[in-house]
Amino acid sequence: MARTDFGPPDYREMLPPIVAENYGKWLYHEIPQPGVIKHVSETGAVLYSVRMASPRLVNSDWVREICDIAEKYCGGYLRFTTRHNVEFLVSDPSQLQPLLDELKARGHMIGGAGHAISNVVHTQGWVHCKSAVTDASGLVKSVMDELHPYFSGKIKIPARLRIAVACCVNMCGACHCSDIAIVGIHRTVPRINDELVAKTCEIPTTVASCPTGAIRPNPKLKSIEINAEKCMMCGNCTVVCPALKIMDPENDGVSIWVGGKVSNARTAPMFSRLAVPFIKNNPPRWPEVTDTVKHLVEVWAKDAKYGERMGEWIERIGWERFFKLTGLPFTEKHIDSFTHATQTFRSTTQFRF
Amino acid sequence: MARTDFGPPDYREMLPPIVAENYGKWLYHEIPQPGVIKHVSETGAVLYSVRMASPRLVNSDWVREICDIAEKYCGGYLRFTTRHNVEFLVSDPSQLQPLLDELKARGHMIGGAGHAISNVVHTQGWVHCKSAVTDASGLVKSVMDELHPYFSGKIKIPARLRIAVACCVNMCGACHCSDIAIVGIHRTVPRINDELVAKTCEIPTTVASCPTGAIRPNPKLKSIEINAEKCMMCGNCTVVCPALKIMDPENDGVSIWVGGKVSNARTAPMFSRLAVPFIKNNPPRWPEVTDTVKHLVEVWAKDAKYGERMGEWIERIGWERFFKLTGLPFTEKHIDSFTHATQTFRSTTQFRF
Amino acid sequence: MNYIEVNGVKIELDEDGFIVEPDLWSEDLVKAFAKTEGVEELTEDHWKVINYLRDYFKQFGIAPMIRKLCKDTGFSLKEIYDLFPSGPAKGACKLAGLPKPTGCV
Amino acid sequence: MNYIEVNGVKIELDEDGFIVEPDLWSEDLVKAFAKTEGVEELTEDHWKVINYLRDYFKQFGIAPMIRKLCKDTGFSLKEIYDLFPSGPAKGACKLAGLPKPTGCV
Amino acid sequence: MDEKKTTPLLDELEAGEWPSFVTQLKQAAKKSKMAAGLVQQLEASYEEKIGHWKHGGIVGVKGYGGGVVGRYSDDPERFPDCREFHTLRVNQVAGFFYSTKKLRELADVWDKYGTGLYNLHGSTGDIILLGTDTQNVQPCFDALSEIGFDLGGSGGALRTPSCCVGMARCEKACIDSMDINHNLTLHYQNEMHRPAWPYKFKIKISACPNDCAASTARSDLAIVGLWRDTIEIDQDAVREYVANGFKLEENVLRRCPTWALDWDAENKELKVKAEDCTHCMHCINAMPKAIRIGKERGAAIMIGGKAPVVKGANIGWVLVPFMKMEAPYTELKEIIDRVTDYWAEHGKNRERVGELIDRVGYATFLKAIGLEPVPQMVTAPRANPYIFWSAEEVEKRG
Amino acid sequence: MDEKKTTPLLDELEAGEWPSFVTQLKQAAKKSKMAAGLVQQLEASYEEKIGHWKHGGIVGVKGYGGGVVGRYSDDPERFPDCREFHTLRVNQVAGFFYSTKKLRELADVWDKYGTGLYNLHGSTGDIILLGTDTQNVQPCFDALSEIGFDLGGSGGALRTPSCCVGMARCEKACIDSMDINHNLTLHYQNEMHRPAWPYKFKIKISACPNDCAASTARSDLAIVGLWRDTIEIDQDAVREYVANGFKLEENVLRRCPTWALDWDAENKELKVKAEDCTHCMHCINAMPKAIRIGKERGAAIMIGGKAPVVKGANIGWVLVPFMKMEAPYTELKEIIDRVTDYWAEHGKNRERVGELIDRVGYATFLKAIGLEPVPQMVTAPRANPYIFWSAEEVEKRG
Ligand code: SRM
Ligand code: SRM
Ligand code: SRM
Ligand code: SRM
Ligand code: SF4
Ligand code: SF4
Ligand code: SF4
Ligand code: SF4
Ligand code: SF4
Ligand code: SF4
Ligand code: SF4
Ligand code: SF4
Repeated sequence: MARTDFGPPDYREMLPPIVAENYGKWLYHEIPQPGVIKHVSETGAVLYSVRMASPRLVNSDWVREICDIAEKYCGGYLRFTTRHNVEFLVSDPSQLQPLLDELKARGHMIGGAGHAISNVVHTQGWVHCKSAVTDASGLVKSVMDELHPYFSGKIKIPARLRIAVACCVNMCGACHCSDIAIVGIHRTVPRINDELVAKTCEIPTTVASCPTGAIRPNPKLKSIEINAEKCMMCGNCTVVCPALKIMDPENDGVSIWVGGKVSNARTAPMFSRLAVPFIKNNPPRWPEVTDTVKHLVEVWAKDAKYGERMGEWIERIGWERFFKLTGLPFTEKHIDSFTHATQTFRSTTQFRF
Repeated sequence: MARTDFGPPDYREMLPPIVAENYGKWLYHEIPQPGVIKHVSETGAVLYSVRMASPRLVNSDWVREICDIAEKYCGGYLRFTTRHNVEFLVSDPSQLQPLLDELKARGHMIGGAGHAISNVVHTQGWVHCKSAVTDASGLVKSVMDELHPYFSGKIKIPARLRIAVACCVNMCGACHCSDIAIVGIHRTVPRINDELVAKTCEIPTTVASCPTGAIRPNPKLKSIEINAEKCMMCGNCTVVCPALKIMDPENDGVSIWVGGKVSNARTAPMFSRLAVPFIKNNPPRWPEVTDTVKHLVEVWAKDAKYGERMGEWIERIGWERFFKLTGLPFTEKHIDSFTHATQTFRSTTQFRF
Repeated sequence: MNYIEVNGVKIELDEDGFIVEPDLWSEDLVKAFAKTEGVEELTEDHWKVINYLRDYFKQFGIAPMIRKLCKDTGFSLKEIYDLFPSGPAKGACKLAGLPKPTGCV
Repeated sequence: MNYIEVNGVKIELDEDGFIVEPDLWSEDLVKAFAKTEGVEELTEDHWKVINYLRDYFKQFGIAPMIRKLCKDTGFSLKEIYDLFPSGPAKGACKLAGLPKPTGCV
Repeated sequence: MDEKKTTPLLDELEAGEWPSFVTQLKQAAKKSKMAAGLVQQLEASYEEKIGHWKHGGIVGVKGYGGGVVGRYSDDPERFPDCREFHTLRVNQVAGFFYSTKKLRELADVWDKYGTGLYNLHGSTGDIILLGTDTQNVQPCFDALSEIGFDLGGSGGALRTPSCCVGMARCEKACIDSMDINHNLTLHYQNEMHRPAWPYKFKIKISACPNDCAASTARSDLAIVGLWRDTIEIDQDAVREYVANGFKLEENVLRRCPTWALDWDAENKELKVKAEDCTHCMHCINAMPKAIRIGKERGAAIMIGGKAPVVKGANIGWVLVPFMKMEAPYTELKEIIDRVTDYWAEHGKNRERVGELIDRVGYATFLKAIGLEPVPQMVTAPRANPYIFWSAEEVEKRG
Repeated sequence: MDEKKTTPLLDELEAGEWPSFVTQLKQAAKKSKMAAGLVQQLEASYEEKIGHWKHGGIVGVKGYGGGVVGRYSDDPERFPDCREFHTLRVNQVAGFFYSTKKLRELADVWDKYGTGLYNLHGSTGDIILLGTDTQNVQPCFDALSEIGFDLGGSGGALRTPSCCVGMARCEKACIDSMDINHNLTLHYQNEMHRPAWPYKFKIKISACPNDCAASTARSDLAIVGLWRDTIEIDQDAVREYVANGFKLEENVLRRCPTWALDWDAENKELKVKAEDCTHCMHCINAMPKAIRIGKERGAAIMIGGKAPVVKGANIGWVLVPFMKMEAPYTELKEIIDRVTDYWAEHGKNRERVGELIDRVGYATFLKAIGLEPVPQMVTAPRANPYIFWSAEEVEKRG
């Protein structure tokens, strides 16, 4: 049998010398220009990190291209960020501008640092996931084609803004805590292929999988039944039972969520909350989605204070004003109906008109 | 048949002339001395309200006594407050001091206005309620015998502080939203008198009454069974089925809750939260309870800012420091275990040590 | 102990005048109760309510909610009080021999 | 379509090599599967696991959780992998003719 | 004195500065045997650390289904004098104002038919007449009705509404809480006296968000006065506060929950960003001579407040952010009727309206009573993606 | 070009400034038939607005129960080239650092056995090798193992931990996130490769509360660096900020969540009330040259973070407010083991550890894993009176 359980390569062998030498010794940083972060060490060492946008879904040519660049300017090392950008780590200041020039020449985009929109955390979409309601990569491309000036620093914004896209409510990625999240959703009840259920599904598991108790066994057909009234289209049953189909190209679509945040800076981490319950899937460019996202960014950028994340801004101005300023309609869909719904009902007369 | 559905006397006939004349015209107020509130009207009228402590559980002699006083100084009108104090409404300023003198001479206590502890909202206790775990009136008397200087204004405090007492978890009164709440609790599972259940209880109602689903029918005995593991001693089943007994003099007792608030001033209304899960019933004076309550008032009064209610103070300093400053132990009982428990778990690294 | 005499037999009542042994209910008991609960004459309408209550209890093990009682019998709340001046709980249920209503006070 | 030949009969398999008709399971099928799943020789231990899985499924309508499988059969997780190199889900369940495990990936 | 009749434990509660309920009881006991019985039984409770009232109790007056709470001693042999000890819940006067004449009439009736013991008032707001026996209940009610006092609610019925003093003596009143209270109490006499609902239902009215009637915490439907325009600032009065050393920055500006206030030190002017003010009352409370409520006044309706029983306590939720409040309060009554109708129809036994809303969902409830959703109803929109869609909203599937 | 093979919709996504995944796909398609198949199927999805992957897929390598996600086209006749299209999840290097040598080796292997398409990286953190067929899975793994890359997790197993860059390039690192990440990844290889748990389990490590690894939101067990003493202030540097017109009051003092900072304008000194600071990072973030993390460093352990599936999303809850973090991280591993053991024993199928805690109660969970309750675990104590008492805690009833 092949060697097993040996794990990944040791990170210590993957560090550029300047990082190895100044490990744990960094003193402070600044962002001298968009996409360039300068870290200064207590040893006096200075490191420039140049952040380059990545489509994340890449091929071997692309991998070899960034290797070429890293070998030329960075001693043969590079890293990726937790949001999938590439970082070129420059220890020789004289190499910084040539690197930037070459990246530009090759058509790469630099940015994403500091108060900017960084890369979009996203998921598989129609490219690889069986659950995908929409295409994540296509949405990202469409949205960022609109928003790239916020990445590259051409347009300044008051704080960092994180966008995430998930192709279904499983929300792989960080949609549930992003400043703006785009999430694929279903709007119709799963359809049952009784014969297939009988053959391929564990009935008890399927019944138990439903968070609202909408499913009960149908012993006659050795299948199950769904109470449509109780079904919230979460798709959970379809994960455990392949014989249930929830995909519905006419009615599946995209929802938009706002105000989430992960960091503990100033305020506690927050969940993203519903802004737009439904927009039709409109590939390849999803114009309604990109317009809405852009609009949200613009309204926020105009009204927020320095350093104020989307969620903090909304907390300050109140959701009633958020809906007013953005012009988005507030509907019964926005009112929570899940387990802890009552905790979001307003139990104070403190509100705005 | 007697006259029915005629309702209470018309309030308009119960108003002292100064109130009737200045109805809706009041401009501002001040509190010239403890327990005296001076209201000024846009008509120029000035009204002094003198607030007197009441034991709430009173007799006809007492009623006639306050009538005597009101006739002497207030033209034969008086009112009660929403916290059961008596208010004498003086329209002739020259009558104010004589009234105060007479009240003092008769041994009545004046106070409760502004930044003070006002009367305790409480419940029936052993005096009249079948559900009472403890005696509300006795607890109030014991606590206020300690705290009356905070009522009369002899000791100043940073903000108003509201105390409530409920003799069982039904929390008649406002315990769930009081700065300090004293609540009788059970700690043992109801005992079942099967024979009586069979005769006097609606089994389905009894089963349905249990919020945790701890009860199921016992068809053999035409009675019910309680799963002790799941029972949280709420007593709800004992309300609908008289054949279940939860009273247990050895183990019943008193819990203390803090930080609740009702007003929308500055902060939204807040629930009171568990400070002390259990203190033995120790009539007639409940010294452990009175000590704890006094201690809580003192710690708060020392540390809170001007106008800062108990709950606002705790929000500012954090519960971790609340437990440190008060010296009260934090136990697993303090961690919520009911329906929305997870909403109280801390999902941020923002805390103090 | 309270008792009510029906056909010379003493039937035990609780403090509120409800029968203690549900099995001792009888039509004559109803007649006896009628007096104490201010029902001047037992009409068909009274029996309609009483029988409905007994049936419902037999079937579900609980007394119906009052709104349900009104709906199912077709009597308005006012009519129920006209029939049973002490009300559906204290009056009608007592006559029907149901367990004493508990709970919400 | 995938098939596996057992005693000259072609049995339909899904893409992952699980049988499509649960009723067509047989001991000989197990032997045929053994090869594709890297089980060199079907020992008593193998059968213990297979029979356990089948019994459990018959009784509860679901496959046991792996920890339960280990506990009930007495085999450690490592031993299960020694027996079925492609693991309890892809290996043991396939041999036992259970529906293809779904869910969590 | 009879050995058995000493009350050493209760006696201890006659000492101390706070007015003593024991003294009240003992005074009553001198005139009323039943009150004396109560004192004995209470002493026993203090000794044994257990109550002595039986479960249940269903006593009433003709034509009403509630208003009287029946009580029986669990040991009538031992405490024969209080074997029956019922209370009458009596509608208080709105705002708890009384002429001494009325109070004296009340005392006379109660001395005649009961113990002469009261709770003034019960924590719902009623006048509680503590202690009478079954045979005196009807005559007592008849006498009360003669002096114009009616019963309150009990059982699955409306309770007597209660309210803050409001316009009668408060500069902050945005609505006439007392008039609303009186009007509703009269309008809903039937709903109060003849229980036909799944559980109790309470209404309280506070004329401003200070909520001196504790309405959002303690009633199923709370009416809380507020205004929709801007606070009124008397700049001269502000300057006077400042001149007198009032800590404007620390005590007002920083405490405004929305930082809506700014002190222009140069022009000595206090400015308010109207769109930021959430009418929290704080600045008005802190500087009553300088800041006043706005002019466009009405009330918010809050729904679902309650104590913890069964599903946990709620503080009332915004149902209507703003409604004008003018007699005869038709719009308000319509809302109340639609709410209680829906609840009466769909509520389970012992399910308060807040719990019903929790169970069916707020959106369903709003639709049922015909209200549009508005963002004021929530502190934040949903964070979970589990949205319900009805078949009508989507396109037919092929 | 073959009519059928045009991709008008996808082509539109090659325009625009943002790097195009379609371009990446098409380049790969030139070399890999399977990648070309994917492009066709994807174009179809864009046309029909529906995915074309089948449910299920269970493919693996010998000795492991996970690490490969099986994928089959739902229309293999129409898209024969991508009828099988499995992905391998490969452990990334801690902190996502690579030598170009390693990356090139990886590309060579993947070009040989798969499409040459990747996600760099997957949103859990793995290197995702996108697209190979069943027969190439084992050889691909064998080749990967030769260049030192192992598989990640799938199924009811641990996922590859991931972390922020930490000490490698950040002045805020309180702990060595990369070393912890690497150490845990090696230590828990078995738990990653052989699913034996009720559901997935994720670990993420951020070296400070800025949480650049999104650990509390996205992992069942998060390790977040922090300090327990006071922030360090370089007063000269603060003065320089102020001198340069930095808005100290507006951007720092007012934004400190606990108002722990005060600017003594007279002495030009920034003061911190140590007991008020909740190490929220804000002042440090805002003035990186002047304010630094404290000296007594360690980490908080957060439990139960997850996406919404089944019972709703959680952000991780405080399990341990402070723990020293020194290799070999024995105390940390003990906690992880106790948590996963309890969960493995009591969790239901597809129940994440956060949902288990929700179901059994936090107190029960803490007791089971042997941790004392501390107030840092909650934002507030319970508000409901429904406390559980065990028979051992109370006195036997007579
Ligand atoms: C490189 C990276 C870590 C890594 O291991 O890869 C990183 C690096 C730094 N982060 Fe971060 N953060 C990185 C992802 C994150 C994330 C996670 C995410 O976005 O998914 C967060 C949480 C975001 C959220 O709350 O939703 C994050 C929240 C922060 C914050 C707090 C921001 C806030 O105000 O809420 C800071 C502090 C600051 O910016 O002053 C910070 C600060 C920094 C600093 C300045 C730390 C330092 O002193 O070196 C680094 C340069 C940041 C910059 O881009 O301006 N980093 N940072 C990640 C870059 C991702 C990217 O490509 O854009
Ligand atoms: C590949 C990846 C998305 C991506 O494009 O990056 C992914 C893909 C899938 N996720 Fe995920 N998840 C991925 C990261 C996440 C994350 C983010 C994270 O780990 O930081 C989350 C949210 C955090 C969490 O775990 O809660 C996530 C939450 C889910 C869930 C919801 C779990 C929950 O408890 O709420 C599911 C549903 C399930 O398990 O059935 C899921 C299920 C799936 C499945 C296995 C769905 C399925 O059954 O086919 C997807 C397989 C797609 C495919 O064909 O490759 N995935 N998934 C990510 C894994 C890459 C990697 O290993 O690095
Ligand atoms: C008389 C009474 C109304 C009534 O109809 O009976 C009343 C009267 C006034 N209240 Fe009140 N409040 C009265 C119960 C309440 C209650 C309800 C309660 O305590 O059960 C509350 C809510 C308490 C809570 O939040 O838990 C209440 C919260 C307030 C507040 C907000 C306090 C805060 O900062 O949270 C104010 C504003 C203020 O004090 O500046 C206020 C202010 C006032 C003012 C100053 C209003 C005015 O301008 O006239 C009145 C004199 C108050 C005083 O005592 O200093 N009143 N007030 C009640 C007196 C009860 C008593 O005997 O003590
Ligand atoms: C008398 C009074 C306490 C007092 O001393 O002031 C009282 C007494 C009782 N309450 Fe109450 N409640 C009284 C105000 C309240 C309040 C406060 C309020 O109305 O503002 C509450 C909290 C608000 C609320 O309604 O949620 C209250 C919440 C309860 C509950 C819990 C209801 C819930 O949904 O959580 C119960 C339990 C029940 O209904 O079975 C209850 C039940 C009871 C019963 C009927 C218990 C019983 O079944 O015997 C008590 C009768 C005692 C007796 O023998 O007289 N009482 N009860 C109050 C009524 C006086 C009045 O009419 O003015
Ligand atoms: S979000 Fe849904 S559709 Fe997208 S990769 Fe995750 S599980 Fe698949
Ligand atoms: S989609 Fe979700 S809510 Fe609907 S039946 Fe399936 S599991 Fe239940
Ligand atoms: S709190 Fe409980 S014991 Fe006290 S009066 Fe209310 S129901 Fe009775
Ligand atoms: S006391 Fe409460 S939890 Fe216990 S059995 Fe009765 S209703 Fe259920
Ligand atoms: S609630 Fe407002 S209006 Fe009513 S008494 Fe209190 S402060 Fe005045
Ligand atoms: S009423 Fe409250 S919110 Fe409005 S300005 Fe005054 S303090 Fe601020
Ligand atoms: S989490 Fe903290 S230590 Fe890690 S990279 Fe971000 S700022 Fe630096
Ligand atoms: S770290 Fe945060 S809490 Fe601490 S002083 Fe700085 S801003 Fe305030």
